[in-house]
Amino acid sequence: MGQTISEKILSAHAGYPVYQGEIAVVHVDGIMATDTTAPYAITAFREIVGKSGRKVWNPSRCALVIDHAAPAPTEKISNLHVMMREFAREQGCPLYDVGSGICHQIMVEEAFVRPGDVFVGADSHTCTYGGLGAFATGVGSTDLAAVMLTGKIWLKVPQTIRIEYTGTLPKGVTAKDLVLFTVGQLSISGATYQAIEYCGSALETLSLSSRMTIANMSAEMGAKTGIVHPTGLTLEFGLRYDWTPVLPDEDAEYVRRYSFDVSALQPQVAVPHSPDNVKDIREVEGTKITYAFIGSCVNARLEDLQQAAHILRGRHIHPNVRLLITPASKNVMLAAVQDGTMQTLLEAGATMTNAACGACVGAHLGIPGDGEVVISTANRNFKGRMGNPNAQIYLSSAAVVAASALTGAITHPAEFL
Amino acid sequence: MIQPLRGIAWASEKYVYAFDIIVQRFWTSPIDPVENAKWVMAGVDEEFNKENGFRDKGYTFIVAGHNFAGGGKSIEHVVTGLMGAGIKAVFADSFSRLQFRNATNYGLPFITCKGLVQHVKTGDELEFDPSTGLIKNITTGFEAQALPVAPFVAEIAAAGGLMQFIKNKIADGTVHELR
Amino acid sequence: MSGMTITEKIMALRSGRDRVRPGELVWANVHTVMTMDYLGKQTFAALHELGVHEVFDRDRVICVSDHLVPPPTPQFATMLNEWRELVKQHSITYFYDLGKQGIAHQIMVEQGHVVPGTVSIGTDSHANTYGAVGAVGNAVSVSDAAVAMAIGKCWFRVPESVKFYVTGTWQPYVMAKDLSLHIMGMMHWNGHLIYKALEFEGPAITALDMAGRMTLCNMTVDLGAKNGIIAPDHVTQAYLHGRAKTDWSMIASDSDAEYEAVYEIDVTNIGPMVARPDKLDDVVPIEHVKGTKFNKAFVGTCTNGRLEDIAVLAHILQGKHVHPDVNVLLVPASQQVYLDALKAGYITTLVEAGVAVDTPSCAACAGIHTGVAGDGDVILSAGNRNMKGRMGSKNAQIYLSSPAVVAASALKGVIADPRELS
Amino acid sequence: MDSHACIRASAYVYEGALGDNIDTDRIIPGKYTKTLDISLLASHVMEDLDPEFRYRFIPGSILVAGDNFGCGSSREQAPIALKAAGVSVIIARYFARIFFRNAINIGLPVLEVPHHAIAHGAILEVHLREGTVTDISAGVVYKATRMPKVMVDILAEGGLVPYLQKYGDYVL
Repeated sequence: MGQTISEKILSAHAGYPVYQGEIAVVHVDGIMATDTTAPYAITAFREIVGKSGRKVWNPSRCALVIDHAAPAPTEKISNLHVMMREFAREQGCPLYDVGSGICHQIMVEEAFVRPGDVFVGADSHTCTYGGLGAFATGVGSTDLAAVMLTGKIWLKVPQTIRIEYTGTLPKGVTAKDLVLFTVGQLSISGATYQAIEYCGSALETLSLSSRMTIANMSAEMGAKTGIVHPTGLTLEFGLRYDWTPVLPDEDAEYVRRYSFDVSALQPQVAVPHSPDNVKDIREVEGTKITYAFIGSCVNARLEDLQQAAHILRGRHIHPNVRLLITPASKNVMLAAVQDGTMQTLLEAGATMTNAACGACVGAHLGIPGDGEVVISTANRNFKGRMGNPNAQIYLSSAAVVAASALTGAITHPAEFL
Repeated sequence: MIQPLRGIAWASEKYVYAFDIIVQRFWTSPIDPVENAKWVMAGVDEEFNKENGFRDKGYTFIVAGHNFAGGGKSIEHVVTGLMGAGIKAVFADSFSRLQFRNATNYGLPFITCKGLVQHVKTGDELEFDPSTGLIKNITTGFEAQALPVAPFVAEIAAAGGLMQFIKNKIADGTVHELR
Repeated sequence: MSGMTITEKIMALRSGRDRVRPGELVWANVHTVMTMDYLGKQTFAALHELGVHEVFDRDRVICVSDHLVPPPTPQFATMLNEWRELVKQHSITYFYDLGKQGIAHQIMVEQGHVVPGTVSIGTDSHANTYGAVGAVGNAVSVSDAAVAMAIGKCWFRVPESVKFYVTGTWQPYVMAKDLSLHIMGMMHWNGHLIYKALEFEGPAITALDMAGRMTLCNMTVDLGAKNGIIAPDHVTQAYLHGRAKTDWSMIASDSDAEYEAVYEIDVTNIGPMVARPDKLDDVVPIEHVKGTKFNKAFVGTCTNGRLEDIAVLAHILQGKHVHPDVNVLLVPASQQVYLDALKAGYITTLVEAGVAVDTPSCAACAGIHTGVAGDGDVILSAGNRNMKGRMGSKNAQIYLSSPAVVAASALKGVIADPRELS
Repeated sequence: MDSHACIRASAYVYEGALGDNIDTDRIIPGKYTKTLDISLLASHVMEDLDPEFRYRFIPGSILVAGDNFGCGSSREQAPIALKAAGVSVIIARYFARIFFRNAINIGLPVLEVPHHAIAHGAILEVHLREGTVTDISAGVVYKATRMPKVMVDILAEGGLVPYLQKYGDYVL
């Protein structure tokens, strides 16, 4: 019987062939927790271990990342960071401290996760690594504590939805628009408990960064994981290692199939207060904004910053707008400094923060005010998401954010291309 | 014409910190001379550590040493509390800059007079003429000369504070005369 | 009749008098009034309370976002938006909001809003920094600032002047911060410099660049002084050229001016200095604390977040990596400093060396956000204050030093002497 | 927890648009999650969705919601906050994946009942092992979606921590 990518990867990690609907215990290749989830995971881990002296199953495969509130905005959070540093030292786990960047970007950049891996992260956007062809899924803190101890996780092998994209993305239309469109089509619960396979000719030329953007928002459809077919995948971020693509069998069984032609796709915008509230940009153009944000694990890589810089070059943002940029990682920041992108952005009136989750999670570093309207490259616009329930958040690509920052209203980037 | 002031002094050479003049639990209370006076100086000396403990002594002057009301606290309760307790002038070797500004902005003269504290004991009767700066210790006969107090300080006190003082000046068109 | 010190001259000049005496209260014309994000709304509210709805000069009221950017809470964010509306309503010409922001004192000097011979006030204690260009800079309360915004005047007590005559040659890697800390140790915090005007003079001062002069004047407030001042010279002239927003002229103390005290310091004998935790004036030569372990390092603030400070950091960390047990945070003092550091290649060098670079702002120095200290943190900071709880937890320890010491120590993971770098 | 026991309590129901897609940001806003103090979590639970929740919800009651309960982030603080606020069981038509796992892992019983007409205030009797919900007020018995055995076992032990303390590893 044919297998989907998820079934193939999970079979390889279970030690025997598994199929959708089965419960399996699989070995994991790596795990990760952040400063939001690690403190609970550490507490649970210590509780399970008790005085037994058991350690993390493989410290070198267990990463801790300080990214959700970095640098610490309060004393309490600073104390949680202290706790993480102590645990990392005690167990010998790698710790990515303040300034390293967003966990998902780091996991890929540091080759902590590779194509074909099973990866478990205590963050819902762990599915980002599906852009690399890994089976990666988000779990909670206690689940992660159990994996820390055992190196294994129990999973229900998911059914898979296959989404095929044909045609070529028009100029100024990005992977973010493609995935926002998809979230709009499938809805916020359209893939609950299921895996998504993204494939088709339109994706084959996409960069790893763009593939990560697509896989990332699988979480917004409730999916367990989302994997982009590795056809045409080229490593990025200076990564160099050998890998074997895992592709589905021709007779693999899919629960649903979709096919979209992206040739006429317009930039997409998710309007408040749900990521599946997606509209064609023409329907929301002119909506006044005062705060523009480029950041988060979905769209803060070099190509996003370059997209923005391309639009902002030689121009200055609207006087009523604040444009905040939070690069996805230290390396992204460095690359943007070295190729002049950063200078262009700063000269256009943008403000740069250190590499972190920043304003996306609403812990600090750019909370909107009451009644404020935000255009953001992030992946969620739930009420209160950026820390203020009285703000309106619109989601889009970096190109749309940059164009909107110039005019003070939601704007089609074509005007500036 | 500003009349000379006469009254009894409380004197101490030791450091008098702002956070002892108004102890921490009263920092957040509203600015109100009567309220602020109830526990003023409570942290400076045990004998003042009861309701109206300092006010009921009936002192008119404070004579202090170095860095009166120092310690880095800018709370205005220090000045309003002292005024509410009947203090009309404070003499010291030096003052905290923050509290000097607060005092002047409420119209309480803070007068720099080096070494005066060595010639005044608590309970001595003093006379002070703000327009000449002359300080007399009636009890001992000692005299010291300080700078006269700028007349606008009394005007601020009469107006009830800097803001009203400036409002009055704007209203009567004399604000440009301030120098 | 004796002459006047530079501070007395400025006070006399700006209050329309021939001369002033220390201790006297005068109303002086202010050149600029600065207010920042977290007190801005309050200051405008106080202005309105005076019944005034127009500032005395919209080119001379400077508004800066520095303490609360990017906003860490919805309450602050909302307050900032309300403030933005007020700034707009008053047609303030110079509004350094997010995008053009920086620490207010850096902005005031760097953007030429303070010039020699004038008096400028701000609603933050480190306004003393303006003395670096030969101006009297002073911190005032919200109501004082509101009054000045209304009528262009503020009252001052003319301070007694104290002179520091500094001679000798600066040792390599010894910075103005070390001199500041040395004076702190010598005179003590809230010691006999309370309310004084501190005048810095002498060949070792002339040798300082503007960044060093700003550091020196900045920290005079921490000595309890009213202001710190350095008479304008060729360095000042060169710095202000193309930068000063208004005309200005040279001014200096009279040769027969009277000082309450004159201290002579030979900088040749001063090495890197460190203030130990909790007490600003517990200052020791670096030899006493060498080898002390710490886990966080911070370079930034209105004391040491300038391009020259970042250059020293970059020079020492060039091609190397910070110690794995240490997290190093750099917060440039302004957006302009960030851009200049970027163009000079320092940002690349530092990020490669493992330094986290965050948004120009006051950051964790004020303990509000961006790097707040946790329990047990030991921090080596190039900032200006190390009192218990200053950066967050009361159970954290803060050592203060120059950026050069921070850089050398960041490499070693323990407090280290930059002069010993091979 | 004795998984053979039944829980009897009244229903606290979110219906219609308010009851569907209740995301973790609305259960506990991200700004409150950076703490290990669970009483603090409990005091902010549901505050953006239902500011009255903390006053009106009677501890011990059963929370009943619609589709896709707990979508959004992986924060375990969401079920922890609900449990700390006194929620004894959550019934939804279906749950978001990570929330479902998290709830079981911390020992908060969750049941998926795809079709039901439970009214606010109805007295319910929940049998976890059998996977049934009896609406005593209406006199109707609903069957919950069957859970994998491993989940029932984890719940039976009161959560993943006690489960692993007991077994040391997953037992299928």
